[in-house]
Amino acid sequence: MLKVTGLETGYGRVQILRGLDMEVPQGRIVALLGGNGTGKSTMLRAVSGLIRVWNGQIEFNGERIDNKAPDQIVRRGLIQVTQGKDSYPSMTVEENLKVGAFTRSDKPGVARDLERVYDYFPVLKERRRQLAGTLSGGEVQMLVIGRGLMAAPKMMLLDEPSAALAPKVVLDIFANINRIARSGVTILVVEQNVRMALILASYAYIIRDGRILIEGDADDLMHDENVKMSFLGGTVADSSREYMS
Amino acid sequence: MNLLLAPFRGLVDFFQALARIHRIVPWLVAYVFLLPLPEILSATGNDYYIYLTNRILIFILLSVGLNIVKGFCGQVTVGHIGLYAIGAVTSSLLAINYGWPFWAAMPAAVVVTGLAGIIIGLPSVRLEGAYLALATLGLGESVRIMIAVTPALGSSTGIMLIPPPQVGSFVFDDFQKYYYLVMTAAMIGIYLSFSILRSATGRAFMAIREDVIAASVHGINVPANKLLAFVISALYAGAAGALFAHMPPGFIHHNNFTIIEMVTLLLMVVMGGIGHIWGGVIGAIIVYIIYDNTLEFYHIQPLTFGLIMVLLVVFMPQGIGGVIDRYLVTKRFVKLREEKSDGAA
Amino acid sequence: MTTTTKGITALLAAGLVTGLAATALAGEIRIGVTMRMVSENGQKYGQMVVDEFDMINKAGGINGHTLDVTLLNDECKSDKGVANANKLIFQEKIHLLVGSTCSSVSLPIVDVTAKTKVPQIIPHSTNEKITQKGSAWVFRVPVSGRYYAGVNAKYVGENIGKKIAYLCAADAASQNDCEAMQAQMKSQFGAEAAYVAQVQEKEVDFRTHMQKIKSAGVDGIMIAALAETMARALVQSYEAGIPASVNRIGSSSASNSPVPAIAGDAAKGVFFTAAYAAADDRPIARLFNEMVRQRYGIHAPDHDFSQAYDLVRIVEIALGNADLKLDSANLAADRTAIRDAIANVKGYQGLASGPISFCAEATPQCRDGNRTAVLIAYTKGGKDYVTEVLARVTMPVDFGLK
Amino acid sequence: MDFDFTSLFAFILFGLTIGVVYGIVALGISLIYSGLDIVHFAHGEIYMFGAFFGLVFSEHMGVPYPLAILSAMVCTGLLGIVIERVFYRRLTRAGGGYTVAGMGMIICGFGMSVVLQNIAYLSWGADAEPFPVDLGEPFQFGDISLPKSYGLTAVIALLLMAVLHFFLKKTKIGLAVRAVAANKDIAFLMGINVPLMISLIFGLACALAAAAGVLIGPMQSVQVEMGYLMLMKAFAAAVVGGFGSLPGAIVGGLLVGIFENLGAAYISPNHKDIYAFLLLILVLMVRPSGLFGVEVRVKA
Repeated sequence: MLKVTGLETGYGRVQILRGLDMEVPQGRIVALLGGNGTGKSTMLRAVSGLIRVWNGQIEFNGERIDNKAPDQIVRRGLIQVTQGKDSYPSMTVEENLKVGAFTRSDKPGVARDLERVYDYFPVLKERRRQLAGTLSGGEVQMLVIGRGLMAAPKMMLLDEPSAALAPKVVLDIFANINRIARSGVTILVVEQNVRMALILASYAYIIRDGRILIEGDADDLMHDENVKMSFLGGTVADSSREYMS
Repeated sequence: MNLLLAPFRGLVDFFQALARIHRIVPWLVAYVFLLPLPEILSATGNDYYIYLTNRILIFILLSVGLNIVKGFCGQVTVGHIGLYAIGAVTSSLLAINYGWPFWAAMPAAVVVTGLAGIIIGLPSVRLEGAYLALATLGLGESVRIMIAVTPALGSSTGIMLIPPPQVGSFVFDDFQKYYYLVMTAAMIGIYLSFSILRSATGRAFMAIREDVIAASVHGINVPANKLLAFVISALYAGAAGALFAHMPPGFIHHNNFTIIEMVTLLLMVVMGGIGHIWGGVIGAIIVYIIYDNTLEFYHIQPLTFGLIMVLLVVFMPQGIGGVIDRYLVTKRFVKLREEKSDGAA
Repeated sequence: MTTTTKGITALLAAGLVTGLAATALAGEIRIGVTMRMVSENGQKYGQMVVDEFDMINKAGGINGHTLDVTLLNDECKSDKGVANANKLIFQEKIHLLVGSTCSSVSLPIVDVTAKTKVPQIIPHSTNEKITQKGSAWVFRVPVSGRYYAGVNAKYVGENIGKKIAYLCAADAASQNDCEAMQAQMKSQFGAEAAYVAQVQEKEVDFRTHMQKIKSAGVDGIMIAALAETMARALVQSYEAGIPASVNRIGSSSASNSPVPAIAGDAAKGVFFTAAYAAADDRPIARLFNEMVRQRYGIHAPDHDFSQAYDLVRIVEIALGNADLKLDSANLAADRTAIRDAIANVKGYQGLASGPISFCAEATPQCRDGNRTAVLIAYTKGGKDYVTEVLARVTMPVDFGLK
Repeated sequence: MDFDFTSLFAFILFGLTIGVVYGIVALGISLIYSGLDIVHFAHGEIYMFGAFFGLVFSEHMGVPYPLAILSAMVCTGLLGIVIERVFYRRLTRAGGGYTVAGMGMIICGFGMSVVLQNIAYLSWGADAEPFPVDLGEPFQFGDISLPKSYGLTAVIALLLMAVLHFFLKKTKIGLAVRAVAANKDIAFLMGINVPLMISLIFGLACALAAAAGVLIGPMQSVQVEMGYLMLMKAFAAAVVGGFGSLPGAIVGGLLVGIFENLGAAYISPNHKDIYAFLLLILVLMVRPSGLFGVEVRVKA
């Protein structure tokens, strides 16, 4: 569904991505893993059209989308869900969700999706009239995922949904991501929390210095000695183990 | 561009060579070079250039001072002209009402302006960016309005007959003589500005400019240093104000200190290059010379000036100082590479 | 040549290039003008002055010499005015300076011309202090504020009443008019001001003051301000419900056409002192009105036009009488000759309602040449306003001096 | 000055009627600040242009007054969009912020204000133009008379605020505008055409200033230099209310209006223009985000 070949880009004159290749097949959850400053977020920004692509191409549903305006990309059904801190704190929860549906004009469809989001995340329904700024970290993360869903996307790009959240909350959110994927939305999840992401995803890429270092089925990677050595030693990953079992 | 900057390259080399003897040597040499300037300008048969130079030197003092707050410390102030006004008014009132000689009135005015600098700078402790700009704008304008409505401060007629400075029987009563005074002040100002930049205080300012949080983590007292930057720049403004007030014909009026003057000052700093000490100097010279040579086209002068401002910000945000910097950096870089390749061979 | 010396030479050369541009032509009488140009008064005043000087040139100049006029804008700012004066004197090497229209700019320029010994003729500033500085080089064509106040106060005290409220704008001319008026009311009638308020030069909202003046119950309101500000205040005085029976008194700026144009009906009945009234029935005034109407397409000339015209005529007379060499060696002598020639202008009777005479002493008595104030009232406001002349008073020379 | 309640009421009334006008201009400044991250120093000139457009429509073309207001709003809005597209767009792309590079915004705004003022001078001259609109006898509240135009101004200003409030809170485009104002990157990711919305915000802000210009025109006459004073008051109002807050702008405007009128009436009339600044500085020192500011937006 999403195919990136030889992607090169960066900020100003600083090159971040140096020929990144990856592919996300339809209906799957794919993870893009790597530490800080490896180029994960840059890749997402390039796919969403927030920064210019210098070289290489991005295809979505067989159509070139590199260097298209962000709103054009959203209209094609590819939406990025940023981290929880990127809600609109001075708008209510429901307004936040409605912003997500900006590209759509079918009112009944929007209303239906609003109910669907409330179904996934009941806590949002309770707080629909509250300002988003008053929500807790986990609730805001749910809010931004819900906001992404409101665009009725074919594919979602999730930027570190587990960032700065308690493991239990992360688990809850990941369960919901799984539900969303089962409803037919393709998902690319970008994570630092390698262990949990590998449990969630079926296929994963590991990025370093702007290139793909390793790729493979999530289960294989989980048992890969190299991966274990370099990525699975983190405290967050360890502490989450008990919750996962 | 290279051709244009070629003369400067020689000059820079020359002064750099002098600086190796002692930091102050190039300044003394430059000072001696600049002393006969009135005679040279007089030889052209046009003494107005000396007057122009005086005006420019006063603006240089102002813009170099403004650069300390804005360029070094990264604080946006639109109230600098208010400080200039305070310096001018204080000095002239002390001289007229209390008969203080210039040499006492000017330092007193500088001190008073420094104190006023604390007030103008106070909002910077809590405010940033746009809010700080507006707060300082309000304070600066308030100063002007206070002068405009208070008879003791000149009100609408202005303060007249401010006595010129005097040493013994030598009176600085025309602009030809006054040049030595403003030139000395401007040189000292620029020199001190460099000293500040090199000092621990200067580094603290720049740390604040780059990253306030990081600066405070490194043990820099951010509010105190911000205030200090405002105070230092206020000292410059006070000196410039006093020098302006006492310059024959010794007349100041509240409309010398309006927001338009403030914008001109900002333009000087931005055109010269924010954060470059020489930028303030170059900016003051260029802006004032352009202004002076377009006087006869008064009906479209604001239009052209405005457009220059807008286009400058859009196309050359780093100012002339930035361009020169790039040139000098490239030059050094080339030199470095040559040395390297020499070593390799 | 080393790079260093090359650099310094280039720098010096660059500095000198501009310097050589200024060369003065012999045989021309150079006149420098500095005034506020990008504003209501400046536009008209500057246009009239430039046009009139042009006409002199077209008619063959003065004694065969052409006039070279340089006009600079000082934006009504003293520092820019002083810079302009210096530029005109030292760079353009002018023989005569005309300027400025703003009192706060004329005041410092007086000192500049006194020091550099350049004759200066004041086109439009009424502030008393200009001639009281004792410069031998300054002449004033408009009527000094002290004469205006004397005439105005006499009329007010005798016909209106002694309880007057003052609304004064913070520009040098209006402030002076306002204070002089209060002083005159006091010295002529012993009347204290009923209400005094100073407002900003460009104030737009006077309702608070009008409300207060209304409850103070006064005989008249003096509004001393530049034209637009005054017009706004006039309109708002009616809006506030101050009846027409309370007389509105203007400062000399009330003569400027924006006042009736903006104030409209509120201008009706406003009286003020000025140097010229379009309602003047002398033939020369009729002719002048017609000329201005045709040349500039306006309804009636205000005293901006008449004073500009008078100024050029006085300059023409003086230059015609002066014995000028007009070469660079005799610049100082020519300047002195022109000063003396202007001081010798006696009894010039142009558009000004009375004769304009100067004399040699450096005193206000000698240099405030125009002593005839016209007391004018608007009988109809709007763009096609109508005025009537109530009185024409020539004051004694030392009137209003302490 | 003796104290009496009639006068007090009158002064407050004067403050309120001029305050709503400060409020609408402040609202525009506030909108631009949240939308483009710039303090728009040329907004006073936009207000002046609005007034001149209104004058041209109403006086020279004979368009009825209410229609002249609307036409002036449209024209000024378009003018604003052109300015934004041609000049400011390049700057916002280069990154806003107010530190070293951000100085540019202030310079650019001022430069634009000088340019606009000069263009207005060249097109309409320096003379103040009367802008007579005959609305009949003033309202009488006992001893106080309030010209109909002031009453009308207050009503129209409040109406505009209500329309704007409805637009921002209840319509989809309004929601998008708020989203852009709050965070452009995220708005982009939501599929909102951010550049278009920024133009819309700018146009809207300019249209509001134009409305204020046409409303105030008949009372204070129209002149090239009219913008500066209004700009200062509107800045004060915007900051007092809290940048970005819609009710804040109007309350800020009203506060500035009342504060300066009471100050002029009871403390000293000379210092009238200082009171607005005084209020601005007081509010900033006590509550930097203004009275209604939801969040303190500190620009890096």
